[in-house]
Amino acid sequence: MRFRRDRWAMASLVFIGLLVILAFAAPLIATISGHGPNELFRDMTDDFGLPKGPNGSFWFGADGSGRDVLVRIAYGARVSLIVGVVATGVAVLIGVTLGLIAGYRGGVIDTLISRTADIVLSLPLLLFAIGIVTACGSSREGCFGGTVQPGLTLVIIVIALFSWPYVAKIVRGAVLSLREREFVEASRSVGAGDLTIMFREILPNLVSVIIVYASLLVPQNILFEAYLSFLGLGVPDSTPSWGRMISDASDIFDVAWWLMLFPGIFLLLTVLAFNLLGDGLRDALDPKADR
Amino acid sequence: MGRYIIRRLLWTVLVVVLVTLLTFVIFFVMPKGDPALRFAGKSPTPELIQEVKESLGLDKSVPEQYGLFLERLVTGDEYGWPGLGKSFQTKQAVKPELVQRAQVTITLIIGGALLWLAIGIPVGVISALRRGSALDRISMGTALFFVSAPVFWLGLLSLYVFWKKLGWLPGTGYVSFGSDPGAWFSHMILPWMVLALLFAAIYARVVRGNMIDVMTEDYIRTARAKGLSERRIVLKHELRTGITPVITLLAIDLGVLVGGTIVTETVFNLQGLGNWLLVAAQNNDLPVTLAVTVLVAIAVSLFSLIADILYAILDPRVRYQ
Amino acid sequence: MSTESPAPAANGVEPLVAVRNLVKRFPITRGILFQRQIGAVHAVEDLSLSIAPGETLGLVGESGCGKSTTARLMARLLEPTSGSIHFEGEDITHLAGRAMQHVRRRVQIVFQDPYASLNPRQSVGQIIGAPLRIHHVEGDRRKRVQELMEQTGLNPEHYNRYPHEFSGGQRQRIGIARALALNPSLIVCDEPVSALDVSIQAQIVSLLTDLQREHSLTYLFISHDLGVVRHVSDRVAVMYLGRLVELTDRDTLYENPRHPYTAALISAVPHGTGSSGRRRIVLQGDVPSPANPPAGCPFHPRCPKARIISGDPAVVPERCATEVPQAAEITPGHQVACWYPLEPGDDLIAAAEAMAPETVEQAEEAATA
Amino acid sequence: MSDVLLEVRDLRVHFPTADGVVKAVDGVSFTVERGHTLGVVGESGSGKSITFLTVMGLINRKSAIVSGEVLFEGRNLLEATNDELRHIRGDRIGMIFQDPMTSMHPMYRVGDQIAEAILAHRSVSKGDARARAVEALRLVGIPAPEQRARQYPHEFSGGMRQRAMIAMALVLDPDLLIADEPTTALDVTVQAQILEVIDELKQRLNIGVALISHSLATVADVSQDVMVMYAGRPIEQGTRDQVFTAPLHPYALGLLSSVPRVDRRVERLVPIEGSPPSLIHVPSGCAFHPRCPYRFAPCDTERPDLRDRGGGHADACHLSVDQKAANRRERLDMQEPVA
Repeated sequence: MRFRRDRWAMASLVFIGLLVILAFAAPLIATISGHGPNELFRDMTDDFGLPKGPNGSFWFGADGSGRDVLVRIAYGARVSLIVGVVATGVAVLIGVTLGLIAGYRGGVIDTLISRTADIVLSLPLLLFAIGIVTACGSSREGCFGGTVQPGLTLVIIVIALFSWPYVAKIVRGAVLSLREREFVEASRSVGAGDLTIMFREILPNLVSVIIVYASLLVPQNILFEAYLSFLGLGVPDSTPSWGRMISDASDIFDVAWWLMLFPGIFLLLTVLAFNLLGDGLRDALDPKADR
Repeated sequence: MGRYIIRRLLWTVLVVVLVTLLTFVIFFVMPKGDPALRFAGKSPTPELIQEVKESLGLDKSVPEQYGLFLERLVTGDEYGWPGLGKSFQTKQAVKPELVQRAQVTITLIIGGALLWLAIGIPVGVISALRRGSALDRISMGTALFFVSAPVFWLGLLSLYVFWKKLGWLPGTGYVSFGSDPGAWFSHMILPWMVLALLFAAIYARVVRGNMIDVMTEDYIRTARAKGLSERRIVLKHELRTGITPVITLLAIDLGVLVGGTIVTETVFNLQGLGNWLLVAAQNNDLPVTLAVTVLVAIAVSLFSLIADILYAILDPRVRYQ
Repeated sequence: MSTESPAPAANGVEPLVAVRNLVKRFPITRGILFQRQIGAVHAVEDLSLSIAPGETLGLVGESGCGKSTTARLMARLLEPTSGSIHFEGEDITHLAGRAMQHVRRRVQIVFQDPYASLNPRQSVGQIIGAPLRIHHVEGDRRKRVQELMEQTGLNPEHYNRYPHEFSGGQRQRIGIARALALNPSLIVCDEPVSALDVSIQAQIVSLLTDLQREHSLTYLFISHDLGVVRHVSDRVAVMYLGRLVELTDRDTLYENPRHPYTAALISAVPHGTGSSGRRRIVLQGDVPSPANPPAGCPFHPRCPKARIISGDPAVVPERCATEVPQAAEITPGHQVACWYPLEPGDDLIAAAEAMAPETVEQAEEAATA
Repeated sequence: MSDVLLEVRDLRVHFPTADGVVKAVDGVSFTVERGHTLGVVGESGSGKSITFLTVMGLINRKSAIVSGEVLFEGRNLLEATNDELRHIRGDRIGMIFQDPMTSMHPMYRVGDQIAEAILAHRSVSKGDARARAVEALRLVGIPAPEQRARQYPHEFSGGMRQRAMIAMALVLDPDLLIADEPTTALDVTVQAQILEVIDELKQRLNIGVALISHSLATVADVSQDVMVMYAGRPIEQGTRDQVFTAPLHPYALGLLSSVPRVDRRVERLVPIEGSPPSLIHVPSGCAFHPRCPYRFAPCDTERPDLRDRGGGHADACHLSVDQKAANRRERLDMQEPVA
């Protein structure tokens, strides 16, 4: 109920809702405008190959190849949302499982999981992301015997691989304190087994923590994808992505400001909205974090 | 304490070994195709490929190569100690270029860090003290903005405004301090600012949260009951506990940033470690990638050790454990 | 020394539960990657006692005396380091699996903190019904839970409410209902009223005594509140730094304590009579850390009786400082672990006043070095 | 000079919140005299702590509506500026708190924290302040005070820390010591030490003490005057002997007959039914009436005022004095000690 009173969080929710609609409606926008996402429009570039700015039919102008920026932004929303949500989902799944086991079991398993998480967190993540993406993306077959193909899946896997430790550490910490609570002892004293305690007693108490951190991880992962795409390591060029579009703009941004401005604003607002949502959820679900 | 430091250094060694092993796996085992092919020119003959393989040490098995790499790292090679080999791409020794590029990156990080501390801590403290005020809401809103804004986009935007439109700044690239201090500064100011704004935003949020937690501590009530002035309570009692955790945060960030300013360096065309790494990784230039990775792993571990020692000095509760 | 057989319960009845030479040490570990043990918290040391069916054994002591650990060992929530626990004649010390499940039905525990002991994400019905579910109890579970709620003074209509909708006292009733669900014979009450408001404590104490009568329950009643323990217990055991120091029937313990620590503890409790000028035995120093307990008798650094024996407020008899006294019967049914139990005429008040804090500290340092 | 150090008149502290106004303190009057200990008893939420935090000016003035008078040596502290209050705190009035574990700054040496209090009020050198801090530690019975002053709070045991807190509160010879549940977090044997130290220093320094506690017995042992609070109001006031031997208010009587005692055992405790009320929805009339076994017609509508029943023994209850005496006898019959 505190959440309902949080005007910024509610506004963010509305924005995210509109964004989802935009992502779903991308083909519709392409149909209505008559501009496919990868369709090149000769008349939108000048004799020097520079794109033309916004006009009546190209509201956000065109990019260096003469493609419609608006349509590509709508398709780009799909990439950002899919990567943000799916990668976070995978990371949360891994993180919660490992965090729960580490915190509940303790001992060697805990040391192993915690130290692995520490190492992953201290790795320069972009570096390894670059390594994996180039390794798996340098040929058509991908890597691991072709199971991992370059493209969206690879990006999601890489991001999930580097963001689970945040979740695992937080869940582990929460489990450590929950484990000491008397209701866990009470459950054990009536004969409950480890699985019952982990899933019936502890896990329900983690739900709000998980929701809050998942909602804060989504914007981080959206940004992560944008960074990868900006460095030319994300999704292939044929799939429109906001980071990639800004990267394309970086050579000609002084003459084609729209190319940099519009994808950037969408990226910024999306990340901002998820961050506001996360802050709002934290305030609502965790009364102690009243700040 | 001494034993503790030794144990931590051993841990660092372990981390470096693990990280390099991971790097080897990622760059050698995972990709399909022969890396030697890339360096054998446009029309590779089997003989040429074999020659390239031998010259790069790629004719040996991967475990052997890794063993050799570790051995050279410890004992040194023809370019001195530590043995980092030569670049596949340029055939030049890695070490001198590593040193040169590290200077650029370190300049970027230190300047940025000074800026973000100078902005982030005061903003966090003042926001906490004036909690709920317009000032607090504006600064936290701004902080959220900079946390959310992609660094490369902010970088391009600032270049567009200050370089292209206003013409206040001379453009991108790195000028060494020795050759022209003024140009050095004017080339670095934007990268510093852009890097600092993101971290200043994070730090302001953290400091504010810490301070608000501290304010409700019993010992702050005690300080008030003693009749201390508000000024003293804030400066001596709240700030001490509110800021101490920032040390850990800073150390971790500084360590990770040694290899993590890739995006900033790319936007501002700075020939630092990140930029080098990006190119090397894309070109399968393994010695360069490994050298940077080793440096980053060491930096991360050492900085976190320094943080823990500093923390123990600042917080007596930790010291006596 | 009573190490061969469990201490007999009152009146020589076959005890419901008997612990013998129970020891629990918690390792203190340190390390970055590999943990190694650098010490141990001596939570419970060589504890032997037994409880007769239908009896309430009170267990008192200050922080770090091991009373809560004892509760958890008895309820088999902790694995003892050594020693044995017999329940209804069966050795349950290392029982596991199906056999342990059977014991779980018979031994229940009521916890101290009515806020932490109920899962905030479960309804009252789920909480009280959990033992029934886990043990696959046949029949109408909801009806049984509502019956239990009624017995413990809760409104059965609140079946679907969550813990946060109840006051502290009501929450403690929920905890008691849960403990009763499987018709246990032994209930371990671990500080069941300490966290409650003063006016609520009597409600819960009365509920527990009423339930004991109705269900012929046996209690191990743990508390640091000597008044409550005196009210509910048949016999009382006093612990200090993990060891049993005195055990006897209630009235003897309170009116004629023989261990100097027991005497000081009872004397330290405010009587609330409103009469002024009552002098009490004020011990110097704090309870030492159970991670580094003093050698010899754990109480000797603070013990005024030891100074009476030595005749010097700064000196402790050799035996107290080096040898651990075992709990032994000095009169039938009265166990004391002390080399020099109190005798009539011992003026502990004066002896304690004569002790300087410095000498206590020095004695402790010497004993823990 | 009068012996009255602190006089509080009709103090009210209300906190407006989103859920309603929390009437934490709702009409409290009392005095603390030099050389006397006033014991304030009440359960959690009775307003006892808030009352004294308000006296010290330690509640957030922005979030509370405060009315009444707090006269300290004739001055109304509620009208004092923050700066004036600051000079009184620590210097004229010392205060100690419930949890000595969290009440000292973990990162500063104990001696320095005491010296800091001196330096805040006196223009002396740091060295002098440190020396006085050591003396204060000695005064409260801490062995080897020179070494102890250089240690950090976590190196102290609980009892030592509370002694150090007392040293800090008394180092500037204040006239009044406010002790807010000073022994609640401590072991029984250590509680006795702390109460002893407070009592001894009270006599030696001739100060007034306000001792706040939820424990009747603690208050009974060391106080001369007693105030029992319930739902933000005093419901009984008098000397220790008056309140403990002849309690007037049903709540006080209920507390006395429901708390098990260590010096004798009774066959049956008579619990008070129900729970303490929420301060947002305080029951109409007498706040205790829903739990009161003796309630009658006016109790749920008219709020009884605190009235003197003779000899300064006052209570807030509609029952007649005779009726109360009868209730008391009835209770005591039930409470015959068992041999």
